Amino acid sequence: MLYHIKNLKKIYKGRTVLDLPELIIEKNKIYGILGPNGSGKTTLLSILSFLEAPSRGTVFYRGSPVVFSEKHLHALRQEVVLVDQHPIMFSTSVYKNIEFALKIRKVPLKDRCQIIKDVLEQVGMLEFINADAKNLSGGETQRVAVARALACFPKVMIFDEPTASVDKSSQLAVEKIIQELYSEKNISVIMSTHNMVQASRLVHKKIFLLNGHHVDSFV
Amino acid sequence: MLYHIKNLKKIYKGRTVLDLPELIIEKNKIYGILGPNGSGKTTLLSILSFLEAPSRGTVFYRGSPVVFSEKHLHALRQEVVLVDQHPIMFSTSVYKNIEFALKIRKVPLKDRCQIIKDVLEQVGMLEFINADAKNLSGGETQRVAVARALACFPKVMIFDEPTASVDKSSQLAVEKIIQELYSEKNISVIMSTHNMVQASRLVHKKIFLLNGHHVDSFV
Amino acid sequence: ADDEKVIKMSTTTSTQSSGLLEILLPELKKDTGIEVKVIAKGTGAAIRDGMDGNVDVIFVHALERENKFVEDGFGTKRYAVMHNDFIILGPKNDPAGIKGMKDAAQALKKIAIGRFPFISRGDDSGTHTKEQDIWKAAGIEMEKNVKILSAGGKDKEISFIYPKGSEKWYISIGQGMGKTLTFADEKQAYTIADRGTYIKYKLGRDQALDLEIVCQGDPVLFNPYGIIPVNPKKFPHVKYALAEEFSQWLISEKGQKLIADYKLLGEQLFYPDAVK
Amino acid sequence: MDFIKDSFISALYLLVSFDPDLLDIVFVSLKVSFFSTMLSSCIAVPLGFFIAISSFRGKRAVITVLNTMLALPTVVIGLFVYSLISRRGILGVLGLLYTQKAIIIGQIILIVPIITTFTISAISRIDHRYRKTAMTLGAGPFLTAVVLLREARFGIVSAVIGGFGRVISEIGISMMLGGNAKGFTRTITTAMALEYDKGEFVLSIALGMILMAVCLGINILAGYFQGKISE
Amino acid sequence: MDFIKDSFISALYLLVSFDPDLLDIVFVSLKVSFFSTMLSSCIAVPLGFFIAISSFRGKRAVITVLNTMLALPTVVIGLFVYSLISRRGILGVLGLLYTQKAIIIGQIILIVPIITTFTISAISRIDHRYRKTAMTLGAGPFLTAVVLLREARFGIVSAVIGGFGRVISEIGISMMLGGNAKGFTRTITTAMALEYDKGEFVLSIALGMILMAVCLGINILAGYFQGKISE
Ligand SMILES: Nc1ncnc2c1ncn2[C@@H]1O[C@H](COP(=O)(O)OP(=O)(O)OP(=O)(O)O)[C@@H](O)[C@H]1O
Ligand SMILES: Nc1ncnc2c1ncn2[C@@H]1O[C@H](COP(=O)(O)OP(=O)(O)OP(=O)(O)O)[C@@H](O)[C@H]1O
Ligand SMILES: [Mg+2]
Ligand SMILES: [Mg+2]
Repeated sequence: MLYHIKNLKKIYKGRTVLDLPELIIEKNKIYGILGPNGSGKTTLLSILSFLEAPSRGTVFYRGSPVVFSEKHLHALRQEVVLVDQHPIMFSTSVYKNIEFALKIRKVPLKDRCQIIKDVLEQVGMLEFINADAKNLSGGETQRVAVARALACFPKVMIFDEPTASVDKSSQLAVEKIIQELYSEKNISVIMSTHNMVQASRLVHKKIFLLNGHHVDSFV
Repeated sequence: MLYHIKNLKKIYKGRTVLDLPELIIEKNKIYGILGPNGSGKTTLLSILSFLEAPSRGTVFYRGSPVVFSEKHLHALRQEVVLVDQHPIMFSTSVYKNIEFALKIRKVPLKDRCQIIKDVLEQVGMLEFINADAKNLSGGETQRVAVARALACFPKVMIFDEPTASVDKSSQLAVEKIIQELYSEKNISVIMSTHNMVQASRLVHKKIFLLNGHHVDSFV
Repeated sequence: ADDEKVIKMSTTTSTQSSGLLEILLPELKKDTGIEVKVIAKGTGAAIRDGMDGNVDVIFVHALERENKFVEDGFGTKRYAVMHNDFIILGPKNDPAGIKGMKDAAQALKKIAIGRFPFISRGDDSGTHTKEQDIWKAAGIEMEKNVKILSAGGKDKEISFIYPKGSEKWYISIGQGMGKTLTFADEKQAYTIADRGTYIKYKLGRDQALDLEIVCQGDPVLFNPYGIIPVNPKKFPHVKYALAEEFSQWLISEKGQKLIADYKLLGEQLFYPDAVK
Repeated sequence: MDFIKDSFISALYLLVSFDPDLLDIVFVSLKVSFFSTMLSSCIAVPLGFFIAISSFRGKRAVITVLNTMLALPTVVIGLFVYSLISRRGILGVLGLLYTQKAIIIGQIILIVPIITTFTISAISRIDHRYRKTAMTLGAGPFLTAVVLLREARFGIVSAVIGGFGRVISEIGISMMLGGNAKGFTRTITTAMALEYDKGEFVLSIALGMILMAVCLGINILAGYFQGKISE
Repeated sequence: MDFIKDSFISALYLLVSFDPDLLDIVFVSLKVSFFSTMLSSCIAVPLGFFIAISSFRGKRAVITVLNTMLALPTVVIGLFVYSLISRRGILGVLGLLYTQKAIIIGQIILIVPIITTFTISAISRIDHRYRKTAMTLGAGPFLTAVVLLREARFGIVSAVIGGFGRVISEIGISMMLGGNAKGFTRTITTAMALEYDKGEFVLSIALGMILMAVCLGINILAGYFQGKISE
């Protein structure tokens, strides 16, 4: 069991945007989170990637309860990486943006360039390696963000609408990456999407959210 | 003729990202701009909405050449409004964000509330009227941005991937709005999208971009 | 360099500004090897530095307070070094008509009666104290505005003394001599100044002061300077021996001659007091 | 540390005694600083805004000069203004020297560069899409500016508070151009300098504490209103 | 305006004559200001960063106090430090009074609140998603800070330059704690104050001009390196 959520609530200014009595996410699967706008997908993914603390309840990760204090979270965040809905690039080059993740993981200098090239190749952004990351177009940014996450070699990859602004062919490339993560690298994947077709094609399990609640399916 | 573009080029640090010898956009039609990531869609839409100046060439708007200096652009911008790919909300409430457009157009105070409610209703965001605009979810933000643009009563509406992060039902709502703009209010619409199906369903004319060039269609 | 032979002296800004120290100190170094770190500030603050043991010697002009300094055991002995004199200045047209008067008290009296603008330093400096003495000597009724502050159990008295009914014409600015001169010049008012600063401002600048000397020479206007080594019994760390050596040098024949010979823009400023 | 304790007690004592002389200098300080800050902000915020949003040749040079002007010593400003407004200066006939107006003029020169620089840095950090959004909604230059200023409000309020802090704690200009004339241009800081020169350290610090108390009050008020506004 | 012209000529003359006394005070000024600014930045930037990113009870109170401290007059700081390091103070045995170290201590107290406040306002403007992105990529507190500081660099550099401008142009603390002792603690500004006291206005302004020239040079250098870094 990868995650086990119990009685989790997220409340903003009195409004409960997430309310999950129980939710289990298993290892080595591809999960799809589906739900209309504002149903709490992004909120849930933030909690699963340990970036935000729930207002109430407990999250178990690999069997142990997560203590939401900076000190404990740091180790967990090394294993789980989130690709944001509207990813942020640091105001340096594409190369340096990816190198940042490698530096943290103490990848030796000489290996870095090759890894960066590899991941950029996978998302079809190799020619932008020296571009200014701030000036990328919407879809380019999303793709570089995927590449940057790949360079983290995580155990769990979480994608928030990874193909929203991505063109058709890149969408297929990203889907292929997700497939490979799962099948070749044994990485668990959790992704949110509005694209039901994509979900059906790609994921093993679907989680439907509606107004912050877990529902069996939409009508 | 709404726009007539001649020999237009947009160059960033020596790289030509848009190169259009000639392009004509007619009145009272729905145009779809299609193309892979980085093909120049956003760049073109920025120029059409007078937010950025081309590096070279001329843009004719309703027959007269556009002078790209702040003084002249202000009047034009009152007629053309752009909904960004990743829209920005001002850090006030949703209500005030929309009211801003009404204030500029000197809509009397007493009418404002009604208009704001109407446009929010259309995008299904009425219940968020007093929410803090900065805290909206991705799709909610995109929908409020559409509402805010509607409140501008423009002659031309330009949408940059308006349904990228929007859920299925809201996507239909936005598409319906676009239809109505055209058919009931005689507003010209130009939109970019990666969704070929959506384009086929909605638009009258497609413009295909590839590496900044206008092409007849994709292979 | 030779850190052992460096002493600290606090003095009043007027001593420093007069330029006298720039003549004396290099000679001192030549003769004795002593180097003096000069810290110039208001009279009160300079004496205070001695009382706090921050300097080895003080060189000021406030006779009464200097004596008290020695009495209280902060200093070993006061050596009279030199004096200069104060002068009363006024605008060219001299509305009070005191030009040429010798009696300082009478001169001030005329100003008070005519209610002509007068600028007071108002900073409890030697000059200010002198000014108050002369007002008293002139028989002008003084008003005393006293405030009692209790600080740390001790009552503390703050007083502001000024000629009675002088709100309109008596301006107390609480600043140094130079600034007081500038102020008086600007307002074309009367004031009391030391001769050194006046000469500098009158002869040493392109835009000379418009003020002129209206009264001088009254012995009451003399302004004696004293040097006092800080008492090593109070502050064991002070370099008493060097301070004493410096003081002795200053009142030696050589030192006194240098003082007598010092001329600012052709005018003698200081008159030696130790050797006649 | 007796010294600090004594000063504290004296400050309290002065405050509760509502000494009219004291009230007078506090009032002069506040009045002068208030006008300097307001007038400077009226110049500096728009100026900083304009420099931040426009791209023109020599922009970097302008910013470098402004940064340099942050180091303008009060003596230089004092003497410069003095040479203009003294009886012999070209503005001498106005009789400004040794008035509160003179202090205000000098202080404006002092803090316009400060507020301008920090306004530039506050505005530059705002995502350029805010500006574009305002423009596409049809906002003219003025409303666009309002939008950006609102988004940068935290930085701009900081800049203005910084400017205020600078002038109310400033001594050189107030002394040289105001003249520390009792009852006319004596401010808290010039009074402090005077007491210091007299060797009355306790009183000087006590005045300083009163100054800090007044500023604390103002900042609490400002913080309260800022809180109100950002709600 | 002759006065300004004269000063300008004197300044030029002083500069080209390479007067050793002048070089000495310029050197003392630069050295002291440099150390004050560096040490203050080492305290204030992390402090401001920490205050900006954390949310704790009383955060607003801390910011209000910092804003108030922007108005700390140099006389108060001078006297406070004086009371600590004067022979009778608790640190008296160190013999710090009237040394360059004393000036540096006082100046640090002066500008730490300035740099802290402006760092807070620079960091607060950074979109919180930068922080989240760094964290999800596995960055620990230190690297996360580096990311945010880099994104806020323009504001932070402004803050540091502002602090430098403040100390190099500052007179009160240098005078009170340094004592303006020739060859030891005489800085450009205390020399200016001295010349001003002597009535040598032209010389005073000339020194001021030299100060501005030096600062301009430093700012051009800083601007150049900043340009390099942001490339
Ligand atoms: N910081 C916040 N303060 C208040 N409300 C918030 C905040 N963050 C999110 N919300 C609200 O919580 C709800 C859930 O947001 P969330 O971002 O999780 O939605 P989502 O399912 O990702 O939607 P979308 O498909 O639009 O991205 C939304 O209604 C949003 O307005
Ligand atoms: N300010 C800039 N500086 C340099 N290059 C830029 C800048 N803005 C855009 N570009 C480049 O111009 C190209 C076109 O960008 P544009 O945003 O128009 O693409 P797009 O068609 O909208 O793509 P997407 O579908 O990803 O949104 C991209 O390759 C982008 O990297
Ligand atoms: Mg979302
Ligand atoms: Mg785009």
